[in-house]
Amino acid sequence: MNFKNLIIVILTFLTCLITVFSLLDIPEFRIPFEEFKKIIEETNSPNAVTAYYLNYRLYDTMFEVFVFTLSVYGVVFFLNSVPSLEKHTPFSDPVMTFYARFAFALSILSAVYIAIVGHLSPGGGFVAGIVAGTGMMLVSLTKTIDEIEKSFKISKISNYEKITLLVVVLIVIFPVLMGKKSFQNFLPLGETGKIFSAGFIPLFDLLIFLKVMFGSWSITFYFIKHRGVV
Amino acid sequence: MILEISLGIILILLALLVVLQNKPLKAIIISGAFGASAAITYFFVGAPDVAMAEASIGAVFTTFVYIVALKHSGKLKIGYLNVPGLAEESSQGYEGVEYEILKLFSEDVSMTIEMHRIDSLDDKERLTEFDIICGGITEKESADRADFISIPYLDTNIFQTKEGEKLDLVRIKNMIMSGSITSSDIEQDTREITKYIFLVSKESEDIGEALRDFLQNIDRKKFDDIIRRNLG
Amino acid sequence: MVILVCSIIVFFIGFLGTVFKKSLILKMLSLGVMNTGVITFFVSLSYRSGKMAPIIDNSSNFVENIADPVPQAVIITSIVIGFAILTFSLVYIMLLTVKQNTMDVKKIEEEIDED
Amino acid sequence: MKIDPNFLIIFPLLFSILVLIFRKHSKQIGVSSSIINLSIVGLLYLSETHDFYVSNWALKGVHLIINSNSKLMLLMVSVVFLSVIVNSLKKNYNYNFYFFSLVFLASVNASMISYDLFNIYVVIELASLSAYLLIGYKQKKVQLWASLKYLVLSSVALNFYLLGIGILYAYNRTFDISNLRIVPEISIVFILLGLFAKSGIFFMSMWLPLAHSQAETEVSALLSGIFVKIGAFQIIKLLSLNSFATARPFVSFVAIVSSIVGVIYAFNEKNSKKILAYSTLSQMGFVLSGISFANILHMFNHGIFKSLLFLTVGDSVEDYSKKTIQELKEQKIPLLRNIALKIAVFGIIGMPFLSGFVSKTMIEHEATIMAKIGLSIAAIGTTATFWKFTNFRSIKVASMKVHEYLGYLILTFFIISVGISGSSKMEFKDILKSVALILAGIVVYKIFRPVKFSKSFEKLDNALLLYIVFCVIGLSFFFIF
Repeated sequence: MNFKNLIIVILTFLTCLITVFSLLDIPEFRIPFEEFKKIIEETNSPNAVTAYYLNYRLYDTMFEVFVFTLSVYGVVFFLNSVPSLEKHTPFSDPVMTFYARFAFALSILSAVYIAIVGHLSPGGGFVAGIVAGTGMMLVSLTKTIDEIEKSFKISKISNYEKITLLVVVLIVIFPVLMGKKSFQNFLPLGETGKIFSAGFIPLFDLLIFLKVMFGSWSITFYFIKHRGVV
Repeated sequence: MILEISLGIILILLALLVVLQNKPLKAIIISGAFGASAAITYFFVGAPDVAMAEASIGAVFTTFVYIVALKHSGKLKIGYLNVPGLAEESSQGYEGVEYEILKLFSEDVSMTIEMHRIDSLDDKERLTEFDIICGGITEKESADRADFISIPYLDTNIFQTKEGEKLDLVRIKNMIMSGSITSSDIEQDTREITKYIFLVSKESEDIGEALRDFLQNIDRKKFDDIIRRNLG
Repeated sequence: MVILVCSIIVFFIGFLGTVFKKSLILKMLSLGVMNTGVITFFVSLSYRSGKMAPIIDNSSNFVENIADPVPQAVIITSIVIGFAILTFSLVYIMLLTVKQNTMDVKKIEEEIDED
Repeated sequence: MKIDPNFLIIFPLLFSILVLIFRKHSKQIGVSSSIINLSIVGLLYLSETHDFYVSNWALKGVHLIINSNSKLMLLMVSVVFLSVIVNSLKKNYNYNFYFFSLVFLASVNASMISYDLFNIYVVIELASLSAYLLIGYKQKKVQLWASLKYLVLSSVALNFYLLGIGILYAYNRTFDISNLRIVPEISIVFILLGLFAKSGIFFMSMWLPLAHSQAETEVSALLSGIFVKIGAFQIIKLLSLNSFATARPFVSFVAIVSSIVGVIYAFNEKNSKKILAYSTLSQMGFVLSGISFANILHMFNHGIFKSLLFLTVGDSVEDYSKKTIQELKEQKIPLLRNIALKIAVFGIIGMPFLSGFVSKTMIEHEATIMAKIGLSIAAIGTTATFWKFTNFRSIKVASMKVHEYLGYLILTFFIISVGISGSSKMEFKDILKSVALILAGIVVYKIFRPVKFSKSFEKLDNALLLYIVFCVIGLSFFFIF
């Protein structure tokens, strides 16, 4: 460890110490229960986090969807210039194949569940999409590249992605046509605690789920295609 | 309170482990564990939504993406002198003690190896192209090579033939096996003890460091097994 | 409070990692540690108001100690962004290693300088 | 006509998706969307200030404000974007370029009107992500490295920013900028660190020289013209608040140091695009030296003439594939391009009756004595640096295609019109002063010869180290004063 490194460590330690000490007086607060009641009244989503994520701060979430899309596009665009792997040897163990498929079915089921009850319980579109992506990852360990491409219809996925993205943006500006403000909920709020309630929150959950699922599938596919597994 | 403290300490310890780890694969796996423990922490402090997001990403998907990306973190260019038993090209690829050791090493630092055959150690221009040079090189031979670091890994003996040529144990054995000399051609009394080495080019000094480290910590049983299989 | 302090420490540990690590992959891992530190910080902020998850049942009429949903909601966005950026940066790292044959930052910088 | 300000964001995003769907017509979609963007900004100019929450969610939602400052920035963004897109038509970019740059446009627009700290983080990340993609667009080794270096530096800085706004949230329970009451020093330092790294301040954004000089021509123009303004505009936005007032002297000190050091590096550089990059570091120092309207106007002007410089110089570098300024001088460049280049150069050195003169004079009127001295030194250095660009020889092209020069023309128009309309308010004294500064600059150019400086702090590790040094300096500043 030379002199320069020592200085860095000391400076960082100092900053860390100052930060910690200046944070010791953070005020305590209690959120009044009325505030939660109001959230339920306004959005009909018992999960307050989802209410913020997909309703009050939908504006942020839309940008976030674009961040994810752009990243997937970047992966596809840049990996296409790398020569693809000639041989990709999948695991051919029948037990593994069976369980991978089983796990895939399970992951899709649980993903759909997580997505549609995102406003009632923890979860939501993004987590659901990643879970579905994980399932696909498991299956693709046991298949060759061509099989993956065929069974997940990779060539069509980018079309689905575009459509989902378009739907997201259109839903966001649709209220303008109805004389409301953009980003405003235009669906009926329904009864609290039901799946089809809370306005467009379940719809967005579903759309984000599809978007992230397709995104993670294409990430997995292109990574495996150009780099192979393990 | 105790729960919080223990969760916090686990987080800090795992973060330290990730940061202090120098081997990419291990670091990735530890960071997966770090993500998982972070998710557990979030779950206990009333943030199940964040916990689920962190668990699905930090612990699972990121690890996968990292491992695929890591697969070839670079190439090791290896020049070798063809010496049966140490490093030779065979019908199924390569074999030999040195090859197997380097293979293990490359897996350890997650690089792929690229073998190039060289005929002699004389062409200095060409030798500098490689990261590592192997093929039964002994400490004696490397004494005057300034632009290389030598890393010994195995003891050997040097014998002198009747013609005055000095040869190492494996080469002598190979010659005897192929019948070009007989054991009576060897002068028994000029036995010197020396070591087989890897030559690592000065430009890739850090690879040399890593290799030295690797050889010091290598599993003895595995090492002996490799030698037994290849040299008997 | 404990977790808040721990999160700050984790954050700066991650920062030190990004400065000291030579390999790009290890740098990205340290960046992940740093990001996790920030996430933990936000979660601990929401924890300041209570440790119940901010999900209210139909049946519960009055619950105290509910965690603040805002930091949680925004930090999920940040997790996603972190993941997106990470995936994408790994592609760049792969392309660079194909072209440059190393992940060592210093070596890459030396070779780029020569061009 | 009333117009929903959210169209500023939604239209570019919608068009970016259309680019993906109709890949063959991406150029037409790109041009039409930038024209639509310009007209939306024009319509916004007709109405007064917009101050609203997205979909009326009051304090729970995202606060957006469009005031005169942000209108000026939006105008700059749309003009620069339009001319860059027009300039890109003569080259063979594929649909990906237009997709990335339209998303970039949307996020930049969003960042200019946002008054929500977290929303600013999200849109800056989106803009940065599209910037990484655009920098590495041609997949050259250097571009990949420039982009990756920027990615690491920017992610670290934005993590600091996120920590800073987290601290602000802990005290205020809101991300809304207009509702901040208690602002601890530590959070100011972290937020400034994050924004400085994005806004091209010397010692803080050391990613900039490599990225700006290695990216494609159009991308450099976007980066230098628009992208660095995002961070700078947020800093000015925050510093205008009373709760951030304590940080003003610190920021202007850092900015003036940056303007001087940047110009020294620019003067001693040989690579023509790198000169422009270093001069961006210096000019951003001018921008952040205060928080008045003059600084916003200089940001506007800098966006225009710097992107014009990058377009003209970059096109010449591409045409003759010569990088250094010495090699470029031996070539003859087309007449119209040469004229545009000269106007841009005269603009940046503050020639009277051009835009740079107006804003620089206005900044100097409001600066303190020390700042005045520093900025004058930087102005002299700017002239000395850019005088090299004035003696290019031009060649008359036989068959002139106007549409190739349309991009330059739009930007030139703004340099001249802002210059003339602004100069009418200036006194004769100011004109004399700026002429004197330019003459001094020419003398410096004649006397001094470029020297080679160490660039070791541009290395990734050292640039990261500078972050923590900044933290400590910033904190000690707040403890001392």
